[in-house]
Amino acid sequence: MKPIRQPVSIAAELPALHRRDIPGVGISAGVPLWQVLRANAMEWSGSTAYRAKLRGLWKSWTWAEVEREVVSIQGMLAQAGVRSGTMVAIAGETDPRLYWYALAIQRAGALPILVSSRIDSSEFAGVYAKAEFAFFVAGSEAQVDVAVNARSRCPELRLVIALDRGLEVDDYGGLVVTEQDLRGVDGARTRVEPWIALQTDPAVAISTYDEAGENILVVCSHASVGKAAKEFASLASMKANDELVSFLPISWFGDFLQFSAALFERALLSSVENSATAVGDLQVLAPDVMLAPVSFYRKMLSRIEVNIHHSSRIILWIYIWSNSLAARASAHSAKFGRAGFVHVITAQLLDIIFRAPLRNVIGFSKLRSAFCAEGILPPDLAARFKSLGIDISPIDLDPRYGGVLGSVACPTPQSDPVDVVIEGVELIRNSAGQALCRSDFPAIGIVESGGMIVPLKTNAGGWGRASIFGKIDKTGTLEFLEDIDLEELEDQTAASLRAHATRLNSELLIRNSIFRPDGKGDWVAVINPDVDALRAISPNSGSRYHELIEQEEVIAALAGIIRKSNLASQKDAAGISTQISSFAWFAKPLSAEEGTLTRHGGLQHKQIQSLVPTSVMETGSVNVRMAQMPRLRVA
Amino acid sequence: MRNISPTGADTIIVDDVSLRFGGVMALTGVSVKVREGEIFAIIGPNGAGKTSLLNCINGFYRPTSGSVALVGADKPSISVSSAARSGLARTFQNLALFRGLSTVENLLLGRNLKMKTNLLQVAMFVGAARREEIEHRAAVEEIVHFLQLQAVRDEPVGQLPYGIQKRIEFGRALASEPRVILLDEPMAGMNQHEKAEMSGFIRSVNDKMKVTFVLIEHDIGVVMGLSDRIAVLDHGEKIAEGTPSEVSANPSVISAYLGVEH
Amino acid sequence: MSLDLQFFFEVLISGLLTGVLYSLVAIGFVLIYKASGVFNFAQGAMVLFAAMTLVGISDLGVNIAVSALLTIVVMVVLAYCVEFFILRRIVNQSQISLFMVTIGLSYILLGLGQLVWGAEVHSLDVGLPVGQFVVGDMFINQFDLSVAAICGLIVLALAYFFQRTRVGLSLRAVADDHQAAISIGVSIRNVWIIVWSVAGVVCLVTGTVWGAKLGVQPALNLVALKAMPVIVLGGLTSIPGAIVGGLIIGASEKLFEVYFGSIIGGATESWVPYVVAIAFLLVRPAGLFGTQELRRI
Amino acid sequence: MFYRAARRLPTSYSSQFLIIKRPEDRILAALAVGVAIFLLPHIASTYALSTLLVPFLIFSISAIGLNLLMGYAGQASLGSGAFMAVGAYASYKLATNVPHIPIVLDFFIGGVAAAAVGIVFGLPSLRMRAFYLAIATLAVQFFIEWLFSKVSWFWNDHASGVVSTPAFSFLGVPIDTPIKGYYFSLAVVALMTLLAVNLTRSHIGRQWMAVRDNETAAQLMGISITKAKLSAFAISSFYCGVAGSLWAFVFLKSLGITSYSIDTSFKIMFMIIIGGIGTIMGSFIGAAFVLIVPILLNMIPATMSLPLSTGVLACLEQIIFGVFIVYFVIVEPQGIVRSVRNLHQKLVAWPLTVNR
Repeated sequence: MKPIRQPVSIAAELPALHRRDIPGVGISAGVPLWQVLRANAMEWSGSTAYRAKLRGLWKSWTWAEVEREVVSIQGMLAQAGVRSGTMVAIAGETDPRLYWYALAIQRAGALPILVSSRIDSSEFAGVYAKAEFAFFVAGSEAQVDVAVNARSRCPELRLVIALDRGLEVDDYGGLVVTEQDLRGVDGARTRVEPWIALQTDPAVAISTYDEAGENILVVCSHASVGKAAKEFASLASMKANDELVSFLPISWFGDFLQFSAALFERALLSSVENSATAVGDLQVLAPDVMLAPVSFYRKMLSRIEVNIHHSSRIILWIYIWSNSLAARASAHSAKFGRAGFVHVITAQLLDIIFRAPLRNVIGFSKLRSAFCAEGILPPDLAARFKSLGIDISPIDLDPRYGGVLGSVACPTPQSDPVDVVIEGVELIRNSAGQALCRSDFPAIGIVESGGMIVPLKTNAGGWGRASIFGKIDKTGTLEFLEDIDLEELEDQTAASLRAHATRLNSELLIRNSIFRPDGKGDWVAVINPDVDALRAISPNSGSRYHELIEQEEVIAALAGIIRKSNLASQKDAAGISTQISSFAWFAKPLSAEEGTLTRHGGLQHKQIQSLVPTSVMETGSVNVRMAQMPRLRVA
Repeated sequence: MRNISPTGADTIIVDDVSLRFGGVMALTGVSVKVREGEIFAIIGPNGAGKTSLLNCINGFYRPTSGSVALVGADKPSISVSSAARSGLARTFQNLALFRGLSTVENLLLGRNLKMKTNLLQVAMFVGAARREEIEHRAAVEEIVHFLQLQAVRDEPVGQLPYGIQKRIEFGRALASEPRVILLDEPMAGMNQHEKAEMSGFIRSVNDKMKVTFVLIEHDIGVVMGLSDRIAVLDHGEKIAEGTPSEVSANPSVISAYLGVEH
Repeated sequence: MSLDLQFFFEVLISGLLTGVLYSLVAIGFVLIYKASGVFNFAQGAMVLFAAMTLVGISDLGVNIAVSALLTIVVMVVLAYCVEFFILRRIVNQSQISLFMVTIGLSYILLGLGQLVWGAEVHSLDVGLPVGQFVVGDMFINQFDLSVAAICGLIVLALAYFFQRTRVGLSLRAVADDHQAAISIGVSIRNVWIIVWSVAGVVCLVTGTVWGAKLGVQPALNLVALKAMPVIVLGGLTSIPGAIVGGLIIGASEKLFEVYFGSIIGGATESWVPYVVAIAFLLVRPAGLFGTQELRRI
Repeated sequence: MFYRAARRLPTSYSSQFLIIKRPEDRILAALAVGVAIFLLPHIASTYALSTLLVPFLIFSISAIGLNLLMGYAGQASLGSGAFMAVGAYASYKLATNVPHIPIVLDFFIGGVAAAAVGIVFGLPSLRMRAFYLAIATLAVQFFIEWLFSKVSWFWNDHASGVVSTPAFSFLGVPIDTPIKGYYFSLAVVALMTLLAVNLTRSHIGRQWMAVRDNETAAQLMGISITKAKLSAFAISSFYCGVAGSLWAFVFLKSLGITSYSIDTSFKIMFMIIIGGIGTIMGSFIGAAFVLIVPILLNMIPATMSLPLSTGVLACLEQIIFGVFIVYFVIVEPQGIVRSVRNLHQKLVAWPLTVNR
């Protein structure tokens, strides 16, 4: 950690914080988030900053309240022993308080470590081994349990602060305290002076995964967080008083950046109750900007699609007509740099008679998701929703998180790729002509983009979008990829996967199948099996679907098919051969009505049964779950 | 599987209970002691009289001979509702939910015994009645939150998926803040994932709220993992009792099962 | 034999014979309930409807036998309509809503009957003997006796129908267990039609007898309402129950009227049967011959 | 498009207690009430007031009563008419023999008397189910009819069975004209509706519904079946009783058992079946429906100049009601209210379809 400096009053530099007179600049990126919060609190104390649904009721907080809250949390934490330089881990979902804790911790000069809410105790121990935090803020009981189970492996862990204990009572020998307990402590409200940080000081550490699925810790400076946030805000074209929705696990990088972006743009951030209620809550919340994993976003969109298509004929007609019209309008404007007069008028009319009610219903006024890629959506769908005023920005797709940060559109590749300067990242060519990149702090783009194609930003010509394509792994080695034709690469993979699909789907047992990256370069085949066919091969033909898919015979059969397909792929590999490392199936059989499965067909992790690695199949011993069962059986 | 069986005092004492339907002996001389704060499982082949035993415990059936005592109850639970008053909750093999009512209403009915306002106050629906309603609603929301039922909060339970209904029924039992919960096949017809979830709920309620559980379950894997002690019934007689390991080692148990395996 | 004892017996016997009339209606109820599980509130209306149709047709100058045949045809058509418009649409609904439907049905029938044949009272003479003859020193109404005989005949006929004929057998199968019956390929809809037709015929006979006794008029419907206590008393599913129930009700209402009714203002027949029935039900919730289905938890 | 779901965020549990949840509906309701208070009495002819509006109000009370019993507590009853009679005669006896006590109290006591009778005749419901119970309530109907036609004490031993009710005044205002009668019954309806709504959304209403849906489970919740059923009977009868008194005092201005016959009972049952079983709103819709249809029927010959005798019309009416009952029980068991609700949902979801 950086050496301790004396805290100074920030009253002096506050005016400098918001330079609203300069349009599009606002608060400079280097300012710590808590100062941004304070600035907002001073200027727009009255307006609502956060909304969250707790126990079925919507609570909302103004900027001023949040500021006060953060200060008191800092006091509370100080009482509990959080000093500058202390590391405090945070895990949880959908609760704005988690963010406030992060701010309070920064305000205390300590470092918040954002941990995935779905972390298990061993991973928890892993994070601990990296950071040795003494405090852990647990969003819900689940995370408390994780910490309690891992306590033996975390000797320095002093205190678990539980925000929501549900029905819990046990405090595990003083390890776990609730917020209320801490507030109870005398002088918890004593105001502690804030800690003034430099731009390059570490602002936040985020526990995430590299391309190999290994848990890694990403540390970002105030500057980089600020820049990324602003960048993100512009990407999602976020404005002041926009309404955002967040229900993602806090540790997800995009989530934290969304939060900081909202802070910088002073947009209103709402959290839905949980992922199950998300769709319903969204309809009520009517957000302007939604940030979601692609799978969820697609679910929303396609659901609207389906809805519209099943609603009355007239509406469908207006809908289609309006879309085509809007499309023509955009084409027109693309051609002449301005929308045609007639188009504008009609578009307005349509907006009144058709889209306005649509908004009221779905709550989409100008809903955008920065994390939804055109390529990922079914193209017609993407087009339709563009015309609905929902513009969708391209982005890389990570199988686990459904999207990563830092994908800024890069229209004009720069002529000379070598003299690239990244904020805090230095690039040099070594003798082997390979470019090495050194960074004094791991920048977001670099770590998040592990193993992926990322456009790097240069500051040539200020915020010019000039960029080069390079591949940077987390050791910081950069190799250039201008000579690779990305489309070509994409096509070959796709072709090979299509071949897999045709092979698998031709089998009697498999209705249809889709493929998604397993994050290790290979693919997971998600299978929609033909239940009757399964029954035919299963020993007990009476068994129900969820019993069927756990029977050794069935699994073995499916695994066999896939192994065949893998071999075939190796043999006739024109260019790239894709391998299926493991397969999964839907928790319930998909009927035809539930839509044909495209490669990206609406599919969520929780819909999938636990993965069965094909390798296991080869060794004959099947289905670990059964192996655990005691010998004695029930009639 | 956990073998730390709590050394709590006996809560439910089933003493030499026999139950006869006409000519059929459903139970013959069954004696069971359930300890405070343990998870006690009753297993056995179909028609072994498991459910009958449960029905005797919470007063649906009156034993032909023998006695059932709930320790600490103001009076011996002779009737279902008096059993409920003395802190006994129950779920059923084939759900007994109020199908026409929403999830929240079902849970609120779980707290019915705690609602004290009388007809007149209620008719006015101001002051006490209102406050009471709100307070219990809040309590119910805790359970909704705990069991992750937010998505179906206001749905009529009749149409909900089976797994969810099971969970709601469990929640309803929980809502009455009971000392003992009797679960009749809480995981019947669930897939592995749902089963894991359910046993998670049961375990944490048992750990954290110190509620005693008596449960019937067919999935031996689950039973072994979940319960502190197990009683095995066969043809209405108790053929074994003890920790999971003891029971699964017991030869008579195995024979009983193999005898009826198909 | 002392006078008042003799009087008692006269009352008793006349009561029993009225009871036989109730039983006639009740038998129709039981048939329908056994076969289609419908508690047919419209039974009374069917009786009235049949009677009115009969009278109406014969008033057109048609021979009584022919018009009886025509009426039977009408009742069969009715049965078909009931099956088509109601029964096949209300599978697995709660019993009470089935009951509601039959109330609606009874309204339709009453309205229809009066619309077609008019609401005024028709006298109906089917040549049943009138006058009384003397047994010992008691007067017994010949008409009632002949009614009793008819009732007996009907029961015999039904018994034959159910025991001997194929339809009857399949019907009993349905009555015992719908699913089983369907699975062995009994067409449940046909069975429904047949049963409702048979019930219709029984209604015709009942209606004729009632009509001959009281004249054909809407009031018959109310009298027929008494068949309801009769069957709940006898226990819904058993024809003997219907008969015994009828006798009990008939006797008790007459005796009560004669011995107590006069004291408390008379005309107690309107409610005594119900009270008797309830009294029985409180003791035996499934009625006399009914079987108590036990609740499984 | 008038209804919207967006930006409606519940912020307190008491917001769940709103009787009318949607603001749009609240506006509609306010309008309706406004019309009922200020407009209707003045535009409606005296004839319409006295033959349509007042009966509508009174019958909706008894319909609510029956709905509480049948719709919420699930106990079938064919004796509503009888309970109305009890109420009417009780308040008649009181009003005539103890003339000084305020009329409202008379009506209240009438209701209480009916409730008492209701409890007594509700006892069979503890042993009997479904139509067994229905039969038992028929017994009530016939017994009460007989009682009030035979025992002349109830109508102060007048020569004829039909007696005129004493004129009465409320808060010093004599309720003599149809308009006053209308306002009076409107007030009563408003009050009793409010009470009914409160009951149904409280834990007592929930207990009733629990007994209706699953008695075993209800016992398990510690609900005393006896108490639940009897309280349902009592309150239902109370409503019917009050309605009965109003019927005699405000509408007929006379009292005779014939107007509380079994047909009345059936009429009330039709109201809730057609309007919507298990909803207060349904009681009103049903009442309006059942009262308006005959009037429309009677208009037919006049308007279309068809030579239809009143007798024919009566038959037609019977048939039509029969058809309606069959239709609603089979096709729309939830009654008209259900359709209205669907419409609402459609409006909210416009231009999309209602999901689920």
